Amino acid sequence: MVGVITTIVLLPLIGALAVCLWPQRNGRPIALIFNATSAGCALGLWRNFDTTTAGLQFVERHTWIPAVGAEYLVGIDGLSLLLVLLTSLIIPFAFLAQPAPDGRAFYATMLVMQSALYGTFTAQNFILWFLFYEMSLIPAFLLIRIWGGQNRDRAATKFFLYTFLGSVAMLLSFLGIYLARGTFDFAALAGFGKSGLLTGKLAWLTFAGIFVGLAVKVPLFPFHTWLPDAYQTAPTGVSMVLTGVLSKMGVYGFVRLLLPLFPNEIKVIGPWLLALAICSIVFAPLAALAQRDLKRMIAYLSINHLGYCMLALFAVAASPVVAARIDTHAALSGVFMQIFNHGITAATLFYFAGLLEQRRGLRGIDDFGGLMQRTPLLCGWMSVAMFSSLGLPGLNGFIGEFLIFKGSFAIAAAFASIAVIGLLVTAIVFVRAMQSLFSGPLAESCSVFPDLLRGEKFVVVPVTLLMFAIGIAPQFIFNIFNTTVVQMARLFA
Amino acid sequence: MTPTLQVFLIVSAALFSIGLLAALSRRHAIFILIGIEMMLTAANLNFIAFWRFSPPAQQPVGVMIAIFSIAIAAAEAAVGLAMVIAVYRHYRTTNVDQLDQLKG
Amino acid sequence: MSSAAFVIISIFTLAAALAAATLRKLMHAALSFAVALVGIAAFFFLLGAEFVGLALVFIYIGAVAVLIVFTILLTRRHAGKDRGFNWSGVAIAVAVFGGLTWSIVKTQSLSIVAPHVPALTVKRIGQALMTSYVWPLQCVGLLLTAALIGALVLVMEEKR
Amino acid sequence: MSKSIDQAFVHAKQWLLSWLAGSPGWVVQVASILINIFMLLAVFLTLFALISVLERKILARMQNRYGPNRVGPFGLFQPIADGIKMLIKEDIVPARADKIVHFLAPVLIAAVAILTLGVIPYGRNMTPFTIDGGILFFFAVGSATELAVFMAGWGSNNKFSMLGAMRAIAQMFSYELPLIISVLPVVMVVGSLTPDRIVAAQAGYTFGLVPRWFAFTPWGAAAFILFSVSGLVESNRTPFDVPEGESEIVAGHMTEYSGFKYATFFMAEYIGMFAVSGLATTLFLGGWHAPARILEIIPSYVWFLVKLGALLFVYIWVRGTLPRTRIDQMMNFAWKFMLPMAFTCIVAAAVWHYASRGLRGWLWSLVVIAVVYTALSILLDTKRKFAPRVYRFAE
Amino acid sequence: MSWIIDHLWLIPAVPFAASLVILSLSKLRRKSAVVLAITGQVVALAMSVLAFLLTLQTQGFRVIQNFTWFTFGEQTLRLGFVLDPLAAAMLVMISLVGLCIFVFSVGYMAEDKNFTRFFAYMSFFSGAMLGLVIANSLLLLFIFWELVGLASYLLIGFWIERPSAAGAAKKAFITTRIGDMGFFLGMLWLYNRSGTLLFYDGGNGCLESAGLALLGASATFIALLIFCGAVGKSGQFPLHVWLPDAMEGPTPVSALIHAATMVAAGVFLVARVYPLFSLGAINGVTSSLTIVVWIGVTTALMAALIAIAQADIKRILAYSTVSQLGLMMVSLGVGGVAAGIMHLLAHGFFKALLFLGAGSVIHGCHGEQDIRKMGGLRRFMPVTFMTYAVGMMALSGVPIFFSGGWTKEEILHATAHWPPSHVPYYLILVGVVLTALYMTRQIIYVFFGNPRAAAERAHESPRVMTMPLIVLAFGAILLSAVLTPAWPWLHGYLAGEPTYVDVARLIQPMLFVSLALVSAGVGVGFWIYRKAGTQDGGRPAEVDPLEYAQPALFRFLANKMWIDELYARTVISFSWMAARFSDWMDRYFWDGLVRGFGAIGQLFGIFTTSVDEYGINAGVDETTAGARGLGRVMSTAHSGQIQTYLGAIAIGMLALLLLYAWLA
Repeated sequence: MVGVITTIVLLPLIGALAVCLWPQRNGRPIALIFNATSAGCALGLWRNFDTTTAGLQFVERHTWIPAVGAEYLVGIDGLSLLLVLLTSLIIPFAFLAQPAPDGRAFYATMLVMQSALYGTFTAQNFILWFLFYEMSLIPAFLLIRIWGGQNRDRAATKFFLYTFLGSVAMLLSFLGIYLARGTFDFAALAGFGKSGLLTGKLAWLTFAGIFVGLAVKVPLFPFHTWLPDAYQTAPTGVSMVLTGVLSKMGVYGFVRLLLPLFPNEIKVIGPWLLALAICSIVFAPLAALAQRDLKRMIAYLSINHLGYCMLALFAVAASPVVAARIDTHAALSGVFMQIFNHGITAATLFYFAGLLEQRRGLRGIDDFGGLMQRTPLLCGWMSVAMFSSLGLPGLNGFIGEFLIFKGSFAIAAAFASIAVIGLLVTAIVFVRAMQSLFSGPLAESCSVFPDLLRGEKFVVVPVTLLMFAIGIAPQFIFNIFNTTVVQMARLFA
Repeated sequence: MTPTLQVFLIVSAALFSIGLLAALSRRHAIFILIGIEMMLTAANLNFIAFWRFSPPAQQPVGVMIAIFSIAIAAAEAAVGLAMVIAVYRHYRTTNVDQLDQLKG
Repeated sequence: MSSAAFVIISIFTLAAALAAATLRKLMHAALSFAVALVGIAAFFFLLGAEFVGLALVFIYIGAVAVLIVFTILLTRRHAGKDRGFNWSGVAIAVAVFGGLTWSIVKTQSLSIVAPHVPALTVKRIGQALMTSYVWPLQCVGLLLTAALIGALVLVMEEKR
Repeated sequence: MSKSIDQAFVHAKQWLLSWLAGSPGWVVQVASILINIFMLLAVFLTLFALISVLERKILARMQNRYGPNRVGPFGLFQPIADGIKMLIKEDIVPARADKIVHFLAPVLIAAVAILTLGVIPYGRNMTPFTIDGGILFFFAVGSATELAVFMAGWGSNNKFSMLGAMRAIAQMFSYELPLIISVLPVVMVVGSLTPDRIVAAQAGYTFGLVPRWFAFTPWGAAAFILFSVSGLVESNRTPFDVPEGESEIVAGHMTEYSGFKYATFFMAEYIGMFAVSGLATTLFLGGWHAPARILEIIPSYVWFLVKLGALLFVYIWVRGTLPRTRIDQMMNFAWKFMLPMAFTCIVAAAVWHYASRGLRGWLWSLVVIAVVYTALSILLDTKRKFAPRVYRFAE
Repeated sequence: MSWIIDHLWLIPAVPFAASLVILSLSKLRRKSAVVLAITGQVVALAMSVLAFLLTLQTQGFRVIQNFTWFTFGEQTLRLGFVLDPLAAAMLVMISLVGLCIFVFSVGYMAEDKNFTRFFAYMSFFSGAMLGLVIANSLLLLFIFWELVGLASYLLIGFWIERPSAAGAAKKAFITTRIGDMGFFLGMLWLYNRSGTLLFYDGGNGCLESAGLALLGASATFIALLIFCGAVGKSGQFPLHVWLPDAMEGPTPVSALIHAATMVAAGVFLVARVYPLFSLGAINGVTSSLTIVVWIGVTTALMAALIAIAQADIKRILAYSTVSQLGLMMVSLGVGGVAAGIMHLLAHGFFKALLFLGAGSVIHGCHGEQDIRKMGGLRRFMPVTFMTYAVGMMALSGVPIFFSGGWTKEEILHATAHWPPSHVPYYLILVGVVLTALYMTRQIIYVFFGNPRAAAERAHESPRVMTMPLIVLAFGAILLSAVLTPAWPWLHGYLAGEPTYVDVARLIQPMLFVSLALVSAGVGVGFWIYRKAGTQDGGRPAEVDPLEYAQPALFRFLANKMWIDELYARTVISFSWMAARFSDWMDRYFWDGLVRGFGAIGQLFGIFTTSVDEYGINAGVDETTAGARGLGRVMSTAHSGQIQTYLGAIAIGMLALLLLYAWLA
């Protein structure tokens, strides 16, 4: 299995080339073929992944620029594998989203982004990681800027500036770390973290830089204002990728970089970080309640869902005393689970929003009404996604949220208790949306909607069944990252 | 009496000069191309002659150069003639005297 | 390598070349050029480089000459006759010829007879091409492709 | 006994040359060459005459009529009568023609056609002109045909001639690529450009039964078909007679020719056909080798002629069967199908070679060719490319 | 027989499976849907009865089936099922009542175009409810808890084209969810303290002594947080507002979910985790139980009062349900766990009966629900009337023959001896009177008097609807056989004590108190409403007698004490404000901050540009101009004639050659 990771990273790039050279205007089939191939490779990784050992697997290491400590070092552990699988799942799904922009360039750009995402989740050296991290930014910008809807100019620029400034801050911080420590290797840096990576002001400066860079990406309150605009404006497929995978890069960065590297700093300002997470959890769904645009609403809820991840991470990292093993494990497992679940659920919600937009031409919540009478299947499956998102037990969303709350309540009870408001408001948002979309008399403008078409069913049903599968028997997902969780928990012990 | 290297070289020089003549004194662009091809061929003849008259070597270097030069000449001819056609389309002439847009 | 053959071939070649350079009708000049090339190929045969000779015929007569006549056809409006003859060119050409001949004749080390060399088989050329000259070969392949595409692009009619 | 019959012509030539014993070397050489040339001309001009009448007769049978049957027994003297007619016809040259070019075109085309015959081994030890790069010679000289055709078209100063010449050159250029590339697998496998060596490489029998002709390997069969089709195009015969399709542009580049010059063109066309068929025989059908060990008692040149004849019959058969193709379809076919397939043959031959030329290699190369063939057929599905043809009847 | 113990999960799974299959069926396969749903229910009933019989074998029977749900990190999360008398009794009640209601629905919903979906939802609910009662883990209980909530949401909003139904569904979901969040937090806290969520785990469960010992003082808070969930689900004050609105759903739904089973789940929950409430009890009193009592009392009385002034037949029953649930809570709070559960079971039967009877009435009156427009229906709908009367008497607590009477008596008995205070006891006595009163009012309005607008074309319901009524009526009566103090078998069964017959206990002072109160209630009711629905003195026919007498009070009660309005003015408007505020902050404040930074950058850019343009660039232009002039002069050598260039090259070559020759 040597070289599989490189293959996975390169395949979408080759696919992008192939799409560009594809003679027909519609590049979707060829893009999907490449997606399927890389997804197949990812499944192969999963199959051959040894779930009993912690640490990196399938490592490929080559010297690259020895002068600055840059190596081509890729490998996966449970977390990386989970995210690689998520990427493989979401991107093809996003390709099938409606309304689909035509032209080959769109698909080529998406494939480039896919490659960058794979790279980000597998790179184990900062330079390489940062390269991929930035590589995802440009396609995302282009996708919003070129294929976006109203206000795309502003949204794209905002997105770009935000994330780019964050990245610059992060890069500078890492240069600082490199100058002090002389390595870019994640594992080596994490080894220093325990005893204090840096000292004095420099430590705080670098911490702040990396924190801002990652917080923008997640996004964490108050660095989130790019997100509603970007998600609202971007084409559906892009929104799906942005929320499903791209936002996970931030969480991944927190898990991989910030927490291992700066445990002491996080302990000092822990309560403030937790407060930020709580703000994300509480204010975002409240803002969602005030939205009329379906996509903007889902975007705000995304902030909320990722806020849970941040809550658990900060709770674990900022715990003033060593937390019980079960709580740390629960919190970390919950975060990983939530990453995956939110990925598929939010993407599905965007997919449905896209379907509604495609049928109606608008996507305001008030533009629809009584859909249940006209399109029971669409409403039924969409409700499943919504219930999953609001954390109904039996669906995937509940598992992650339960574990997150389990872990963080034990460590930071007060914060977790406030965070419960988030759960409640999310439910209100969704129930209200359902009421306004599905029930009541059938709106005149919706009276000719087609129900789910065959192709759409092929997309929706498997994903929804996956939600059920995770909600009912989640062990197969846990198996992926259990050893990683144990290993990471040791970091905080 | 067998021909020496010198006579081959003189023939080659003659060929070269004829090529130069065609390239310098005719107005039609195609003549310039013909002339250039002829000069290239003369050079090839030189390569072959030198290869033949030098002591046996490990590699037939002269022949190799000739082969590559022929291939490159073919490419040159293709592009050159395409340019002639393009120029003709644009200016409605192939007379190089009239093609002086690049003058300083 | 008989001098009789040499003399015949060189007269034939130079005559054809001269015709190619001076004939007034463009088409005749092009055909004369092809004939001159046959003569040069004969030179190559004479020198024992059969493969190069065949390649020359193949490429120049089979491809370049046809290209030239095609171009003549496509730019036919002025193809009939080439007006004007630049005599300064003749002077330069003659001067170059003189200079070259003078220096060749003056260089005594050049008046040698061909040594006996083993026949150059196609196999040997092939082996050389595939071993020591493999990079140049690939480069030439690339160059030819580029030239092909470039030529196509140049002559393509602009779409209106 | 059979050996001496086999080598009868070789011995005869040696016997003739023995008369010159004692003369300087170059005299013997020239004499030997002259004998070869004479034999070639004698045999192939006779064959030309024979085939021209046979073609007419075969076509006639295919079209359910008699064909020429008046001159001589079964009309066999028809070509003689034709020849006489041609010779005594007036040789018309158009007033505004480029007279030199107009005159040289048929000369060149006939010379080229006959030259190409020189490198083909007609029997054991029966190669008129043995040269290291014989195959290359064949194509190098053959490529001058295009120039000759152009000269004919230009020299006539007639728009039909010119158009016909253009069409001819376009299709010859296009098909020259698959023609040459489909030869390459054979050259590659044998490792030589010499026809004799290629024939020698096809000696022997697998399991003592199946002759080791290249046509019996998947890549060889594919290349053989490609070569034959390209050869058909190169000789401008039906169904690829677009350049001289009489219903479209009179007679193409031969429109302004009459009398003996026209006959020369005609002859060159046939001789070109012989040459291509002969090369195909040499390359793919084992040259002069017998198809079975027992049949080796029959002289080698007989086998060669039998194979040549079979190929010629197929040419005639095709002419009698297929309608003329459209020029754009022909070009599409050349560039989009023939060329990729020819390249595939190279790959398949390499596969065959590196799988140790056994049954495994045979199967693998078959797989390669089948896969590419299928892919090309799917990609080139013309239903999507061309609008359905609409027939308008009287409305 | 013990097979059922190993396969307890099948009991909820069968209706779930039926639901899934029905959902995947076409809308037109009505008969298949009915067959599937009822088969699922019958199978569940059969298995429940089997399980029930199993629990009869020994006193204090309890079997647990625990399993690992998933492993996270090195930890495992375990869930389980439990079978004990509490669960078994609930199982039988739920599946039996459920079966009756399913059968009833076949008739009631016959005209509906989403018939199959209705049965799918109902089966789903049934499965979730059955799962809820046998859960041996607070988490599993929570999961089923949420699923019954979902089913309730779907079924309240079943007639989705009615905006009011959708609104009611939303209200139900959100209101119960508020309570559930408390439940969720309590669960987390419990998990945190005891390290397990299993109730019984061979001595390590959170309800067993080892687990309880870990809780300490937090038990009170945990219990109260969990009680929040019960408050939401069981419609206790202050979260009771959703339950009356939930009557927007089809009547069988109201019967099954909002009367018999789901709303009782809160009571069941408190009973299930009773050890948490009673931990550290002194004399049977803990602060958490005290709160339960007061909430229960408030709810019982308030709902009974409101019920008096309602005109909608189902709303009256809904408030009655709220009131009865409050009563059960009181019972639990004062320590009468068995009494509370017995009342729950009995209430399940007779309230389902009443709702189905109401459904039958509504069906007979072509969808009319306003009791003031009915009247005299006893002649048109005799079976309905008879069964309804049975239900009414059971609810009012008529002793001896009706199950409700005995259970109510036991609750009163328990409450009377509550040490801290007697106030709840007296308030509940008032509640009993009020119950009898509003039920009398209802029955007079509906079945007696002269037929009014909606009753004119009334007809008896088909057999498929009346048969369940009869079965339930018999159930409501027969159940009393095991409830009498003479042979309190059910009490003993639930409490895990042996029972014996003692006829002497039949005669108790409480029996007479109860009898007196009920008679008072019924009598007062008959007196007040004797002329209801007809013109009487200065009172028009459509005006309620009570309204005529006490218009202000009546309006207060009819408007549900303005609690909905209060919530709308406070909680809901506050949350909207918060939402708008968050949105505004996002759009203007945070974004403005960012744009402000952007503007600063832009200003800096303008500044540097001007510095470049005017400061640094000063002399460079002149130099450039000079260089350009020189270039122009030099360029004349370029004639553009290619042959000239070629000639120049040739001359150059010649010169080189000569130079070389000269040097050589």
